[in-house]
Amino acid sequence: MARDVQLLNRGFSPGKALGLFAKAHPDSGGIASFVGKVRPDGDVKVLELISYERLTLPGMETLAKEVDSRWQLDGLLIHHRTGHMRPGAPIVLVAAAARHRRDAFEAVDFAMDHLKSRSWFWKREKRSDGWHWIEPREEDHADAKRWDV
Amino acid sequence: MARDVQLLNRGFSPGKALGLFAKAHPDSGGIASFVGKVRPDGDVKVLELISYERLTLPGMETLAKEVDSRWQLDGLLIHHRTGHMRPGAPIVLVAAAARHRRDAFEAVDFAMDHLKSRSWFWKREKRSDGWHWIEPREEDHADAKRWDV
Amino acid sequence: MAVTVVFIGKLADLAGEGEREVTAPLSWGGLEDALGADLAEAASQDRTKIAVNGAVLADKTTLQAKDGDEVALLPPVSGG
Amino acid sequence: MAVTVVFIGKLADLAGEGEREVTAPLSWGGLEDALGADLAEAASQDRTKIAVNGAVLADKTTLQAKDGDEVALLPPVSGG
Repeated sequence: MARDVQLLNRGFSPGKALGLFAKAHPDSGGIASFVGKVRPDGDVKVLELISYERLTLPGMETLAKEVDSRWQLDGLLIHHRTGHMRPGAPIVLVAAAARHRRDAFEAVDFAMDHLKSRSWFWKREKRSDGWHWIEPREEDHADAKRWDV
Repeated sequence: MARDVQLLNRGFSPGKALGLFAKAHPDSGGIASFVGKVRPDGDVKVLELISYERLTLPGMETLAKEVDSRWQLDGLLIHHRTGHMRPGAPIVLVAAAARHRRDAFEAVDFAMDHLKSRSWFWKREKRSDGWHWIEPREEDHADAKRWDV
Repeated sequence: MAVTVVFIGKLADLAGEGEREVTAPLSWGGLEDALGADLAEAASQDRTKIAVNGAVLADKTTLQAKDGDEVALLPPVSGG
Repeated sequence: MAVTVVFIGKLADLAGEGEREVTAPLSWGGLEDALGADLAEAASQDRTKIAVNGAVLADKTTLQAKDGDEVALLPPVSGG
């Protein structure tokens, strides 16, 4: 299966990446995708995602391999930002092309749950009173646990 | 919630529609989407989807309202083709913008299951030996039943 | 004084046309008579539904269509 | 003869720097000594993990780093 896993340190266009992904998989019956953005919540001016070179991208590649082994896919794309982002900026794009709809959906759902709670990123927000470190939400942990067997 | 429900009798670009949808919902944390295409399976030369004016679009609008009532969304898009389509052509695009990821995923998943098995479309395929009427797959019925309460 | 009967999907194949005008008023029995044996048989199958002006009948034998109404014969949907 | 110790996230705030060279070889006890009280306390917390050259240690007290190795101190991930 074609895997496209990237850790990006600059802004990107999910629409463009998704268009190229669709073109690369003309024979798949369906493409499921998810785009996550910096939520323009209240007081947050900047979100910083910190990665660690020796773990973050290798971890994303391990995740992609696991997704590959769990579902029947034609292609899988995982693009994730690192660095400083403004509210509204895209953080992550996951897309799966598959013959069957359910495989594509579950692959994207699983990859997102994993990325949101178990991937090697550290996060802080700049508010009017300075920087604050962020821990994963309980909800994200619970989402990821759904897949544990 | 902003609902964009369209029955299209000409080819469309899911990437473009998705880009416009994302622009229309800059404040949503995430956008989940699914694009379904005519599968280039074996012998199929043309797929025809037949709609019935008095039921098909009203049915899609009823579906959108139900999705709206079940999940917390900022926006929902359902674009569905009718007419003649070649293998590889997009048939359907569903996208949901939401504050929370799970709402967006489930809304798209539910809408697709409903569209694939319970919407007012009739389908036939042109193969080398002529036209064949298609009934829904058992799998699609089972997918839709998951949501019955 | 006519009701338009619309044939959808494979019922249009069977009818050899997309729609047909029949005399109003139209009951279920009158529809069966107007359709002829093959179409009446197809229409009476459980999985064939009937809509009057876009409203699907829960029990098609209760059909009561009047002048100007559109009666659609709907085979099982195949989905999008 | 040095090991590079990398501080990630809030541990970099605490250290006041992103990395530090310490003398090789480096055991867990040697790391605690090299870090000073506050960082050693943070490093010893259950939720702080340690990776050597990108491999996370199951038990950080088994740390054995040699010249040229990179030892990373990893606070709990916050996810993407």
